[in-house]
Amino acid sequence: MSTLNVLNKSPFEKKTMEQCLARLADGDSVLMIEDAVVAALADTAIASQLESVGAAHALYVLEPDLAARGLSSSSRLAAVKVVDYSGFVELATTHERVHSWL
Amino acid sequence: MSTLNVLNKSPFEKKTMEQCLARLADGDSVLMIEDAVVAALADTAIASQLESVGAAHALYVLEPDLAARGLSSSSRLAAVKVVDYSGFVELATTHERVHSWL
Amino acid sequence: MKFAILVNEGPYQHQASDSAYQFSVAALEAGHEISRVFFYHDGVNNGSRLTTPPQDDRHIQKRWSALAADKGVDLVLCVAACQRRGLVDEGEMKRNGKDASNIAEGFRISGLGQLIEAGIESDRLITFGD
Amino acid sequence: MKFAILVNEGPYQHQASDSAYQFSVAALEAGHEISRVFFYHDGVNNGSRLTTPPQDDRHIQKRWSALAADKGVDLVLCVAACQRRGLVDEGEMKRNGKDASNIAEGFRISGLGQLIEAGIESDRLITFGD
Amino acid sequence: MEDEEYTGGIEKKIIYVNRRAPHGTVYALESLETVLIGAAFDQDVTMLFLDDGVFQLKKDQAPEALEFKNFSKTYRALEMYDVEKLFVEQESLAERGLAQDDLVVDVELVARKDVGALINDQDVVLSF
Amino acid sequence: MEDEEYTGGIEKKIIYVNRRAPHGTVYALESLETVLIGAAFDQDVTMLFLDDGVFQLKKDQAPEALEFKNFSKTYRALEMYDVEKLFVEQESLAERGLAQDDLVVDVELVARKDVGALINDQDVVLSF
Repeated sequence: MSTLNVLNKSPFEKKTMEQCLARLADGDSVLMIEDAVVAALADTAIASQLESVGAAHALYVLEPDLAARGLSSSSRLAAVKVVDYSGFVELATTHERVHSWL
Repeated sequence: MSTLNVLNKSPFEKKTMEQCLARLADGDSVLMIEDAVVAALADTAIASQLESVGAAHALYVLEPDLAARGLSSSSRLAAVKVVDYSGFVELATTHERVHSWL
Repeated sequence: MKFAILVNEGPYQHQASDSAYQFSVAALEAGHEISRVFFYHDGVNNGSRLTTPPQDDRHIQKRWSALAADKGVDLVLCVAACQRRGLVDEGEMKRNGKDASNIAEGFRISGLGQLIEAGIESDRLITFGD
Repeated sequence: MKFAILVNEGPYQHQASDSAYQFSVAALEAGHEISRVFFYHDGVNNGSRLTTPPQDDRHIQKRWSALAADKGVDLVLCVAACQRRGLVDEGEMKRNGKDASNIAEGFRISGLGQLIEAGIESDRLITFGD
Repeated sequence: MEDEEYTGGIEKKIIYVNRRAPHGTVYALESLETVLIGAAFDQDVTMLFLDDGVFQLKKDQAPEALEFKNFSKTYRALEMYDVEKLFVEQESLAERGLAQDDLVVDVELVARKDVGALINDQDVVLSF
Repeated sequence: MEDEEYTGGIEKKIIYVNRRAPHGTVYALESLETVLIGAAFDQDVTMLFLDDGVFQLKKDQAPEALEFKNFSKTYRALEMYDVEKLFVEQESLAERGLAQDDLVVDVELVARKDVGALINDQDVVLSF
C-alpha cells in the first residue's frame, strides 16, 4: 500500500522536503517536480542526505522541469531516476495513492 | 544606515528566517509578522538560535498576529519586544529602509 | 484508470496550474480518464475569460477550456472560493447582484461536494498547489 | 513621512493584503501619508468588484476602495499582471476586445513605472507578499 | 450545498493533512470547510495535524482584531459531524513548545515514525 | 508604457533582491520586467541574486517544452539598459553545486558576510 509523495518546492527554500522524508513509510516513493528538481543535483549541500534516502526509497525527478531550469545535463545523484510526464502518470498508477506535500 | 527586516513566514515552514538572519548588518532589526510570529515563542526547537541573534539585534513581534494565533500569553523569548501596528509604522520610520524577505 | 485533479493556485504566478495541465494531457494520451478538474482556493482564477496574456506566452485559461471542449473534461470552480475572489457566472451574477460575469467557457461553478465526490469516485486524486 | 505600499498577493488566500491594509490604516492614523498602494502579481486580484465574501467575513476590496474614497489613497493595479489574471477596466476592455470589465471603484490600472516612481518619491516602500 | 447527500454507495478512507499555521493563509479554514461539507458523504474521515498545522488547534485564538473569522471553536463541533479521528504528531507539538493541554480539543497523539503508516492506510489524501 | 520618462530629478539607489528559482513562480520574470521598465528612470540599480535566486542565471534553460518564455537570455541584454551591477552571493552558488561558469552572464561575487552592508548602502529594496 505504498504512496507516491510529490514535492514541488526547493529544499533550499522550504522545509517541505525534509518534513516529507521524515514521514516516509516502507515502499514509499518520492517524485520531485517544479522547483523541487534542484534537489536532484549532485554536489549540493543536501546531496548526501538525499542520497541516503535513495538507499531505501525510489526517487524520481521530472525531466521537463529539470530542462526548464538548465539542469538536464548537470550531474545528478545516482539514486534519482528521471521521468517525463508519461512517467509521472505511470507512477501515479503504480502507487496506491498520491500525496502532494504542499 | 540600518534596515528593518520584515519576516512573515514560520521558521518551521520556510528557510526565510535563517536566510535573513545570516545576512543581517550591524544595527539591523527584525520584525516578525503573520506566521513568523511563532518564532517568538520560548521553548521551541529554534529558540536558542533566535535568542543569540537577539543579543546583537533588536527583535520585534507583531501583537495582533500573536493574538490571532492564541500566543499572546504564551511565554516568549526575553529578547523579543512586542509592538502593535502603530509600533510597526514607527519602526519603519526609525530605520532607513524596510526589507521584506519574501 | 480514472484520475481527479485538484488545482489550488491561479494562472502564471505559480507553476501549479501548468503542471496540472501537463499531467492531464499526458494521462489522456496514455488512455486514462480525467473525471474532473476541481479548482480550489486561488485556483478558481484559472477560469476567468477576461485574461489577455502576452502573445508570446501560453494562454492558460484557453488551454483548460480546450481540454473541456475536446476531451469532455469536467472543469469545476469552488463556489465559495469564487465568491471570495470575484469569479462569477450568470447564476452567481444574479444571485449576488453583480453587474458582470467573467467565467470562461467549459468551466462551471459548484460546491466543495464536487471535490469530495471526485475523491471518492476516482482511482487517484492528484493535487497541484503551492 | 511618505509611505508607498506594495501588495503582491490577492485577497483571502494569504494574509499579505490584510497586513498591508492594517499597516496603511495605522500609518494614516499616525499622521503619515500613503502616497500609493501598488498591486503587483496576484495582488491585482484585490481590485475586482465582483467579489462576494461571506457576510461574517471582512470585505477586502471594499476596505481598499474606502481608503481611496475617504483618504485619497492612490490604488494602482499593474497592467501586465492584470492582463495575465483578467482584471479589466473600460479601457482594457475595449483595447483587448473583452465583453466585460470587473475593476472596483478607487482602483486604476497602470504600468510598472508607477511602482518605480513610488519607490523613488516616497520615503519608505513597504512590501507585503508571500 | 451543505445538504447534498451522497448516494454513490462507496465508502473510502479520506485523510486531511494539515501542515500550516492558521490565519497566515486560508488553508486551515478551507480544510475545516471541506471536512464539514464532506461529512454529508458518510466517508471514513481522519484529520492529521503535522508541523505548523498543530497551531490550528491552539487555544485562545483571537483573530477578531484583524477582522478574521475565529473558526478554532469549530474543531470542537467536529464530533457532531462524526469526525472523531483527530491525530496530532507529538514531535510537531514538542518542537513548537506546545503540549496537549494547549489544544482546543481532545486529540490522539501519533509518533513521527508512525505517520507514514497512518497515511498508507488511507484511500485519499487531501493536503492543506 | 516602456517609453515613459522620469523627470522628477531624484536619483536613488535601488536594489532588486532575487531569491527564488525561475519558472516555479513568476517572480524571476517579473523582477526582470521591473528592472527593464525601471531603466527609463535613470536610477542607480543593483541586482542581487541570493539563495535559489542564483538559479535564475543558470545557463542552458529550456522551458519551451512547458510553453514558458525563455527569458534567461535577457540578463545578457541588461548592460544595454545601463544595468551593470549584478551581484551573486558565492555561498549561495556553492551550496547548490554551481560555479560562475554555469551562469549566462558575468557577475560580481559577494561574500555572505558582506550582503548586509551591500543592502544597507541602498535607498530602496525590492524583493522578488
